[in-house]
Amino acid sequence: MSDVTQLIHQYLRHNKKFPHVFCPGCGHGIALGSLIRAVHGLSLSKDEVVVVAGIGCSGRIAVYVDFNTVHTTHGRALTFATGIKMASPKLKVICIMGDGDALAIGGNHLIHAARRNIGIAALVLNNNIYGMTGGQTSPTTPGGARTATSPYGALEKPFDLVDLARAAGANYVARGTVFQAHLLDRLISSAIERPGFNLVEVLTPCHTQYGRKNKFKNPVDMYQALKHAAVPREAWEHFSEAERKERIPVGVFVERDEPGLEERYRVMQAALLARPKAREALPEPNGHDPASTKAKLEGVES
Amino acid sequence: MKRFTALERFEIRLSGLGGQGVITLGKVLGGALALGHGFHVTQTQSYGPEARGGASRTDLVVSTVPISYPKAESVDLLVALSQEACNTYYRNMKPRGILVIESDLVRQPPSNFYLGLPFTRLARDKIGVPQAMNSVVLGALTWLLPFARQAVMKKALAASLPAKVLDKNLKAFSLGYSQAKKHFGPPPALWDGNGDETEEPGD
Amino acid sequence: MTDRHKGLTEVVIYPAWCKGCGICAAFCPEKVIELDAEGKARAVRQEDCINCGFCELHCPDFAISVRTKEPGADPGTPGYKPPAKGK
Amino acid sequence: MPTPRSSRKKRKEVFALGAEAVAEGALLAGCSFYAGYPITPSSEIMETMASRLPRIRDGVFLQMEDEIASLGAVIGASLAGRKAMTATSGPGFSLMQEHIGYACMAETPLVVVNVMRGGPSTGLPTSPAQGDVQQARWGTHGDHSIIVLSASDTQECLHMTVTAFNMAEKYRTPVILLLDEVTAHTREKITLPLPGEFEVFNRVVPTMPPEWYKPFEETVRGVPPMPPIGSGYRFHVTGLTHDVNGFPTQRPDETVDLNHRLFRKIDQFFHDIQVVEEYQTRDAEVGVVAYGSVARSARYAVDQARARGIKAGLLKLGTLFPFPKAAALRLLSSCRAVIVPEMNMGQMSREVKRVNGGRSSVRTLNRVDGQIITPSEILKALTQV
Repeated sequence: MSDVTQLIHQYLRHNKKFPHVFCPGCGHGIALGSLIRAVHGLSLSKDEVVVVAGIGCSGRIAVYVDFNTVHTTHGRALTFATGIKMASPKLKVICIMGDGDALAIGGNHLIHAARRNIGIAALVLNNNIYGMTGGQTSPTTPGGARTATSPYGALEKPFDLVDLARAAGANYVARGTVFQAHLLDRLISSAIERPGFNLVEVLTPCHTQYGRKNKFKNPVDMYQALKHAAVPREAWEHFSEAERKERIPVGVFVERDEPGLEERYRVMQAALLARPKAREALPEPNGHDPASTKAKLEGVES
Repeated sequence: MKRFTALERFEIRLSGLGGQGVITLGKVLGGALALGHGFHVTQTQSYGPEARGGASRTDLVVSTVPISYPKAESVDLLVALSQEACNTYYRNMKPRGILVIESDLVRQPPSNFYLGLPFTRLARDKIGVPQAMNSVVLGALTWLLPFARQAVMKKALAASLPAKVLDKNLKAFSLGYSQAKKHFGPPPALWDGNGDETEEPGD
Repeated sequence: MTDRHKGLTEVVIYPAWCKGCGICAAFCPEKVIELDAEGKARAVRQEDCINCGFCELHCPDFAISVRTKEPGADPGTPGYKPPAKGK
Repeated sequence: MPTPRSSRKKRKEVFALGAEAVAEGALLAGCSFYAGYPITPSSEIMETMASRLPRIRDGVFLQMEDEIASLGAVIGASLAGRKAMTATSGPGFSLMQEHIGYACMAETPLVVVNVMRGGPSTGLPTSPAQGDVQQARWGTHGDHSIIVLSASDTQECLHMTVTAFNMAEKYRTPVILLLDEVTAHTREKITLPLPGEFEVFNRVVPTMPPEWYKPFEETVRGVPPMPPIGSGYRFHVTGLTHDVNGFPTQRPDETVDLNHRLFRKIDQFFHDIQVVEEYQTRDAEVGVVAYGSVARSARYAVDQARARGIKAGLLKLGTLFPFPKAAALRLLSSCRAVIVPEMNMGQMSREVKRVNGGRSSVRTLNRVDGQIITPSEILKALTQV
């Protein structure tokens, strides 16, 4: 088991200040470790990996890793990532978002990235709260939970990210937790390796903003709860309604094998480039081919 | 062959209903005058939420010198393919401008001085393709415009069409040209003094 | 879980990086780690470590390293070899 | 500025829309990435790129889910080394402001073409207007420097797009090209330049070993070199205020250095960035300052005024921001009155008045009814001052 941390240290930026900015017990650090182990396990070079992050606590992950890193705007990480992937398909693009980031302000980008099946590994670090801005309700805050903007309990129904991504057409959808780090390593590794849009929801506790307001004494309490709640998808499917209460299925939910947008684009482009007259100055209206007209014209011209 | 040495701001407005091919007609006419004849041409069009059946219009400014203002201000030639278009744009005409109408669709011409042909009927009955109506108009305008050359127009029309509808449209063009020749009379008499024209034998 | 035998590994903790969340101490199956007076993790029962690696994997601050005991393995000791640079 | 070089090869002429000329200019400038969202009256630019880019090696065209996403993808592509652009109109331009700011902060070269329409809000979707002039300058939050260009005819659409790309790459900045409906939708004969006929500026990439590269370091020009993602220069890009390594900082000394450099890299090259055309201004007694399609009307009006014995002259602005102060002052100093006709309530006249300092009498001529300002209106104003 040794050398895990030493390996991680090799991928951290040595000119950045550590410890990182995350609060004590924040799961984001564990998720970052999983990401590094997944990249290392796939033998990817640091140069071919791009980490694109949104805004929020999760967004700060990008600054610590020695890859190509882009810290974007709130909710829009997937749009930047889409541009990078289409411009340079050889790069492995990993997009890190939070729950508010990916599902509220960036919800539309998420469903469209999934629909396009663009070749991106999307990691949504779900801590059920807006952490960085002071603990406000997010689209995954459980019903009844107390937050800075739901002091009397959250009224809205939370998003099920797995269902959402599945319906939108993602190639691969999985859910893991930072408590089961080995499973998380495998899920993230698959998401990076596979073609198309691959999403991993990572359940990660936020004690500072969520736990304290919702009767968790300390970070350890939250990890205990996570340990209890997370059950493998296969087992969960056989649970009764009562057993499912307070439980969250983890594992792989969708495994499709459709080519990514960048690959489909490449195929279309290759076909177009193989055609003669691909480099006309301006497109002829109505898809008209000047060569065939010329022959006809010669017959009618007086 | 007709040649023009100087032409300053000759303004054409083509108008009618959406779906009549007015904009396409403007593009072909403008393209031919600009590229084939070497004039300065601007073609603009009214954009609107106009589906088939709505109003449609395009303006062309033709000149031998660079054009500053690209829209028509006082129209030399108004082509109205619907009553509504004729009513709307007649007031934008120059005092000695020429009005060409679709004589079946414009039942109440605003003036006694106009040139009319049943373009749609000609396309439908003589060509068998009502959609080729705008090619009939193009043929007629080619006869009418003293600076337009038939071969160049035909070539531009051909270059803008998909191969499968080419023959019918070229026939429609020739029909429009011959009908205009028969019914409109010789162009120089129509355009008294608009531009410096020199007739050369061999047209 | 390569080696479940006790006493073959040691738990190295970087106090400067530890934020004292207590995850390592709470979940260590052999209670090797405790929080000290400052609230930082300390390996108090090194000899009981079974090399399960939980603390190392779950330390959010990369402050714990579980290592196979061998001469020169520790920073600051003679013959210490830093790990090779990654790609 | 692109400088035509003489060539014996025959240039191709086409009868094209302003929008198509923009696309043509972009391709000549080396643009190989377009991401956009349909919106009237700019959609023809997008449609032309949709047709052209897939037929060019490495050309990428993407239709995104909205304008924010479009500019996000363009920034991503630019970071990956592409010359990239998008086009939009008023409402879409409002949405893009978030990422225009990001591109300023992260010094990402890109071109945004905005075919303006009337507003506020959805306004007049299909009518000409020039309502986004000040939005182009100040639309995104925070102090920032930016380059805003305009074009008035179809040939100029092509040239100005090349210029926009050149400036974007040269100064590592977003460049906004403002058009209006008339300019974008006028079909005219344009001459396609031959390959190599225009200066095309390509991005300066670092030439030192990666370990020594500082992505946001001060340089002589104020513009640090920029490597494409994946080329071995790994660094952090962020919209946060950052130090020379790209890492977020709140240190006052580093913050002020960054902000000052972002201004200075554009300010100190005013002479290169300012594109203006002076017409009949040498002996002018009354002047017109105009841009976009209104400049065409103004030129016609100046000719007509001269024919009536009025010594009129036109300053046509190619660059709107940084405001071409020197050229404006020349006109203001020599004319007793200067008219600024615009299809808005007076967005550029505000700049002219700002630099005037009592030199001349600045008159506005505004239309916000979705109609173009005609030559006769400008002529009338010229005869009345």
